[in-house]
Amino acid sequence: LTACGDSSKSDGKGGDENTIVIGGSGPLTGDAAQYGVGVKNAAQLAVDEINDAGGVNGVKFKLVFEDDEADKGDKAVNAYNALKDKGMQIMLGTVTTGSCLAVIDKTKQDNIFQITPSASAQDVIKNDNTFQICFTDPNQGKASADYIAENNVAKKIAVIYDSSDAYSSGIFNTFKSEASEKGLEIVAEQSFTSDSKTDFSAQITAAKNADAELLFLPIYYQQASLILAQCKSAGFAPKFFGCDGLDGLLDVENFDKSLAEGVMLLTPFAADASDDATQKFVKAYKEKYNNETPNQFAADAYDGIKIIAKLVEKESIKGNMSTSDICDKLKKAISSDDFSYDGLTGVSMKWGADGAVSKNPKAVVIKDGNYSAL
Amino acid sequence: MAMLEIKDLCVNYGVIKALKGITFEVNEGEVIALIGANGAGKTTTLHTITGLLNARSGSIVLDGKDITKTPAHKIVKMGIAHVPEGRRIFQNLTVLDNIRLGAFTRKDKDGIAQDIEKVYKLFPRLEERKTQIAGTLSGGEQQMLAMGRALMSKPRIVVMDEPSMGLSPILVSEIFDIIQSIRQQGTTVLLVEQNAKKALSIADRAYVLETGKIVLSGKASDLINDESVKKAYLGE
Amino acid sequence: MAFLETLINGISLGSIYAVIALGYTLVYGIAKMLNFAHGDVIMVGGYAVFTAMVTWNWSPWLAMLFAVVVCTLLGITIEKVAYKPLRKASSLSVLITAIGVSYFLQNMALLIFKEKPKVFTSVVNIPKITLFDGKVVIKGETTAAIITSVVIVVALSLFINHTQKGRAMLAVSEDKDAAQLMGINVNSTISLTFAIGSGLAAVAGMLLCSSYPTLTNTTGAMPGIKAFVAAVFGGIGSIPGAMIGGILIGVIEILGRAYISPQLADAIVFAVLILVLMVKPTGIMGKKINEKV
Amino acid sequence: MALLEVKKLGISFGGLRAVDEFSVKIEKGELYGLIGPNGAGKTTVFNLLTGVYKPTDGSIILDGVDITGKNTIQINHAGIARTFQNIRLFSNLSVIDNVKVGLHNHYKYSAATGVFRLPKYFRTEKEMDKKALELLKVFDLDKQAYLPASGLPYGKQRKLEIARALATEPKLLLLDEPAAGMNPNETAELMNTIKAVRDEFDMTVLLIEHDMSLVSGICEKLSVLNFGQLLCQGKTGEVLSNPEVITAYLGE
Amino acid sequence: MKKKIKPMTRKSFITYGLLLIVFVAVEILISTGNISSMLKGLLVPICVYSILAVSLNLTVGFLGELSLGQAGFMCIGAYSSAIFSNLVKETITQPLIRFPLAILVGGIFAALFGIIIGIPVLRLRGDYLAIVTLAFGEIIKNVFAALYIGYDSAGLHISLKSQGDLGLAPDGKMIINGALGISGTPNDSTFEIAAAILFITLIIAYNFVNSRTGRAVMSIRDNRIAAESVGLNITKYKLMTFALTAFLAGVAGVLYSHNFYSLQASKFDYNLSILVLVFVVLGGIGNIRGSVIAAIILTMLPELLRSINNYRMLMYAIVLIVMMICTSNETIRSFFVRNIEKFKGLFKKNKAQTETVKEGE
Ligand SMILES: Nc1ncnc2c1ncn2[C@@H]1O[C@H](COP(=O)(O)OP(=O)(O)OP(=O)(O)O)[C@@H](O)[C@H]1O
Ligand SMILES: Nc1ncnc2c1ncn2[C@@H]1O[C@H](COP(=O)(O)OP(=O)(O)OP(=O)(O)O)[C@@H](O)[C@H]1O
Ligand SMILES: [Mg+2]
Ligand SMILES: [Mg+2]
Repeated sequence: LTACGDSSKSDGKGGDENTIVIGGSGPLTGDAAQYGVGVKNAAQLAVDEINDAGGVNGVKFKLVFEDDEADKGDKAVNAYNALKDKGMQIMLGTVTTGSCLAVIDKTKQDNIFQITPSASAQDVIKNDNTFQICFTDPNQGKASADYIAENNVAKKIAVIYDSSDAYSSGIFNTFKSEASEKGLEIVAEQSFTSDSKTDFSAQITAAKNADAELLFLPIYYQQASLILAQCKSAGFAPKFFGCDGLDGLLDVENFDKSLAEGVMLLTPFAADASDDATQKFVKAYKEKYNNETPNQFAADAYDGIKIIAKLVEKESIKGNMSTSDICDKLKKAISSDDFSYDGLTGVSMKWGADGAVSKNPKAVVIKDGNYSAL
Repeated sequence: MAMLEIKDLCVNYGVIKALKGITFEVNEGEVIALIGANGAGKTTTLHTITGLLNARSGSIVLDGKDITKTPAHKIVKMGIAHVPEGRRIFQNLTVLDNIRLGAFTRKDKDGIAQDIEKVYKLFPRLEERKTQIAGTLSGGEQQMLAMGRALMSKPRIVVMDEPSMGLSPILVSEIFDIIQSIRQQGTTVLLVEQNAKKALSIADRAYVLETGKIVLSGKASDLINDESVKKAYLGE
Repeated sequence: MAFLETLINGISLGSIYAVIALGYTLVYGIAKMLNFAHGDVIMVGGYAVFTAMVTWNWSPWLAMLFAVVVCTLLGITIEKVAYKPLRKASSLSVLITAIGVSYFLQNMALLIFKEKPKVFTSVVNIPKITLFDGKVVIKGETTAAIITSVVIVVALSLFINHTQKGRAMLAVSEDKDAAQLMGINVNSTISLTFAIGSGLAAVAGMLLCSSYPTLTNTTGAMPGIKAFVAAVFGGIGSIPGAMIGGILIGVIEILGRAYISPQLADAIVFAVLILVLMVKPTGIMGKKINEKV
Repeated sequence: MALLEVKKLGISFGGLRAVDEFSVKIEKGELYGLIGPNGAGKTTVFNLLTGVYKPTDGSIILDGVDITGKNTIQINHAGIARTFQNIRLFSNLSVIDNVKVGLHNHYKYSAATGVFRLPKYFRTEKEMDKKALELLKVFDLDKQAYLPASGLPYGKQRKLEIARALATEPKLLLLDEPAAGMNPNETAELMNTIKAVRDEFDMTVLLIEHDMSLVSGICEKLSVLNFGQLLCQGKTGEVLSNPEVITAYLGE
Repeated sequence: MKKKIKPMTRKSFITYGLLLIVFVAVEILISTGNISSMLKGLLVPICVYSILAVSLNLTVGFLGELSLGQAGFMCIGAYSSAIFSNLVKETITQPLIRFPLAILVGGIFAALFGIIIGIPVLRLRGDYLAIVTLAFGEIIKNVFAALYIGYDSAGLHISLKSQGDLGLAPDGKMIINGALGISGTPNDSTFEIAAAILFITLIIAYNFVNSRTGRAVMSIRDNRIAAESVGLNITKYKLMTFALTAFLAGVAGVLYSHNFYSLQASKFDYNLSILVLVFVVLGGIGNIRGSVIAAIILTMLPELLRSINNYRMLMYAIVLIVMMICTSNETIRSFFVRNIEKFKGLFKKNKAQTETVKEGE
């Protein structure tokens, strides 16, 4: 009965004074594995950096990470409980929105400080102990519509979104209402589901026949890469606009980058940005992980650990404090006026008590196979 | 040396002992009858000989070669054909397909064509129904098909499990005639029958099986007059 | 015109389903088992071509050959290791084992090829056909898939109905014991079935990935299920049925998405499937088998 | 009035006229035989009588009620039960449960009574057990009552099928080759059982059989089918000595 | 002599007893605080999966029809009850009243769908039936994932397109938000309730199988034609079994939806149906106790394998294949059977000889 294991750590009393256990949860297997793996790797990188530099006020971090399979129910909770059994005191996660929704009430009950790198639905932060590093979906939808309208990118817009995905439909919903407010015309409203996410011919035909000037893609890059290819072969060449889910597009092995030429996207992070922080991070990540290029999830997670470190430092947290005390301190600290953080995914990021981050979305365009700021 | 020798054969179904060490032999050119009550183990014996069941112990020797562990499909190639209990025809294939499958191990196209004609001669009903889906044949017709199919492999030994079951009286006589003619063509026959009287009347020798053991054996002509056999199996 | 375009889109998708369904239905019809791992063999085929072409820089033809060999061997191995011990068990046990194999292949691929998707380079270089001044485009991949599926249908039908090995397959599919009594080697026949089925999976993998070029460890899962649906739709074990079923499923899916509701397209496909099976309980080309009483 | 009256029954399969203009009258309490060469259409007649096939022509009247075209279930309720040429038992159920399924429509309690184990459940089950054991005893199967049906030897399986059919309390019992696969002793025993069933249960029996010892031993009347058509009909002795029957069926 | 078919009553009481022991043991662990969070979190899901497996076994094991739509029934139960609870949670604040009502709502809705699905299914056999149940499950999942329901002062709004399409007034509240599903369902499921329902499910299953109705169902499985010939109404019993299976799966869905804060339709995909089928087959088709044991083991297995990280799911797959081969391969199984019999023989020495190897007839 290994499952009964070591229960001393799960009572929230805290352990060794000089170690804080950070728990991470995300998909390491299944369809969404790449997001979880990115988060896990970057978080480990950040933790190692911190520990190598002697820790925070002498306190070192220990990262434990569990696979939640991006499940939306029991398995996500299992991963969370496994983390608790391993003595988690602060939670970085979960990676996906569905899993996050499944655990937020548990973290609330246990009063664990939770900061998610990438679960972006509004509902995720409804409890006061949960904070986001990424934008909330409505925020992205609104920002996209605003950007398109203000810069006169296009008037007639078609959308293809994943109606079975919370992230995608979340962005779409706000995009739609904001677009109509800004006088943009949505000429084709097309969706797909996770069960049929390879063939987009019907959606593209509809968009094409509606004479859309711009195709808005609030989706993940795997589908986007297919859509770009299929648009090309259907002889449909609108402008393309996406959100942070499109990040990663250029790193797909063997991807024909010419397809992505001119694609605009709102993203907080681009791996080939020229600032020092990004370059240093990308270099370290590549060195550590087989020359893989980190994606935005990784960057969010890296920021996440660093944010936790800064908070821990600020509040002089020790490993033997109870999780609940840690949570109370951290949530107050993160939303206090004088706390802000400059990271890979945004400068002077600040949080309100509601848990949402405020940072400026960066619009980038893909040019000559590289991201360049708009 | 006997063509087929069975020594101390034991077969179990899970924990049930179906054969408890039976020994007998079949010589070339003979018709051997195996008789016994329901559940005596006759079918089990035949299945084990043709490789559909594995023996727990004991041996089966064909022409001096141990075939106890030889898989069923190789045994067919070695010259044993089996007309199984319950016919086991290929229900969804046509009658002709079934007959052709009987010749699966053969390569001689002309010979096969000739033998198909022979089978049709033996069972004219099969020729009438050659395109019918075998599963819709009447019980007796299916029995004919099973016989015809087995003969298509040109076997040296045919083992038959109750070939007369479900046949009309006239056909029962015919079947026994056919068995005799098969023998006359040089094929050895191992025959399991409930119709013991008929079986003993055409067999050379016979064995009586009772709850997994051979309890009696001898010349068929002797057994047919044996009082205990008469009482137990001939209904006299 | 829009309708024509949509219809052609449907046929493109359907032709891919058809190729997958053909391999499915062969194994399904002969070995009488639902090989839920078929979709994952497709994925392996995709990775094999990718590795050969992109990592090792082989020519497309060589890469395709390589994939077929890999998948065929894989199919035979899977059969030997996982299914053969269950020859006498219920078909449900085999189904569950197939699911285990499917998990195994997916997770093995995840460990080997990692979680990031790869983009597949199309192995098809048939030019696209443009009709009505570019309004309607038939992709080279579609042409290839249709031609391939027709070739497979004809070849498989000829093979099964007119060769010794094919007849052995039919016999095995009906009654394994009786087939043995005909001198048929049941094990090698089933191995052969898996070999062919898996070889076809490799072909399907190439066509699938050429048309929809992202490749991850779960690439084969959903198309596998859809192809299973197509195979049943066409009539279990019927080879032309698998092709027709595949194309119809594709067409219904795309028409449903275009004209009714994109969100409910899958639901529509399944609803049509149910309706068709209510009218024709053994699928479009399935034979009605009357049990004689 | 006859218990069963069949008039000009007919059916075709594709081009094959499997049964043509078959008529018969069976009186209550009779032991009636249906014989004929293989493939003559005997089993098909049973299938028509029990609604497995719908007749294309003719009518079937059971005890004054027209049952033509009714389905199997309705026909069983109307009072015909049968056995099958290829044994069809509920092979995973115990011997006694096979019979209890036969009793199903005569000892009723609702599904809810069963699930909640109301008193009626226990009462009815007890009665069913009693009745089933009685029936099994007739066929000398009571000692094997709790064995799985599939484990019974062939001959006993045939008997169990008859017991199950009787459990449905039919007016007419159809037996398709009950003696197939039995040795002469077992056949003789079976004959006695069938007679006993007729006498004890006041049953009317129509049976198909190729074993002439059984046919001549217990059947009072016979119909002979050949190529789907009635060849001859009448008292057993007369029919069996009919030269046409001898050439077509009996041989010798 | 061959093995007798033992009366099911004995089997069922052994199962009840075992379950009771486990339940008491778990309760002791909980009250003494000796239980890991993991195990504690698994308790309700284990009950849910056990109920699902037992109910599916009624269809697969006793009716003999392959159903791949269990997740669909569960989805209906989960959604309908979650909607119910969300609507009444302000009016009925007492979980002890609200939850039983929710269970009834979920169970009854699922049963209704079971009957609806049962109707076409009656015409079909074997794999065709399997695919239709799979299709129904997928339809249900897809429809719920595309369903938007909200209410405001003007009443209920329903749409199959998008949230915006609802035209909800600003004060309105979403009940089902498409792919995001339902959130805020009161967490009324507790281990005690779930265990009680599992217990009841087992009683229902055993009693059903051992009743007149159950016998009819099994006889249809064994031989449909013979069952018709003795006058059984095949349609009625097939529908009844489908409805019962659906009802219980719906109840499992209720327990599930009331155990988590949020509920999303995509959880109820065919993979879940297949998972439940795995429990049934591994536990032994028609073996009710086996279903529960398999559900428990296979639900815990991936969690126990967490320590091997990346190889976790690979190992799970291998264990699944090996278990399947060991339980279904005749040679291996008879090896086990023999040794278990021997083992038993050690205890009943005098009986051993007659019991280990049964004599042929
Ligand atoms: N598959 C099986 N599983 C378990 N027991 C079996 C099986 N097949 C046969 N038996 C048992 O083995 C014994 C021998 O059976 P077998 O079929 O060989 O008898 P048989 O002499 O051919 O009888 P019959 O005249 O009925 O055909 C019987 O007790 C039978 O119940
Ligand atoms: N469903 C069917 N489709 C086609 N032909 C059929 C069907 N059922 C029966 N037949 C044919 O009808 C004829 C009569 O069959 P039936 O089974 O009634 O014969 P039978 O008199 O019972 O013969 P036996 O004594 O051999 O059992 C046979 O030639 C058979 O091939
Ligand atoms: Mg036998
Ligand atoms: Mg007949």
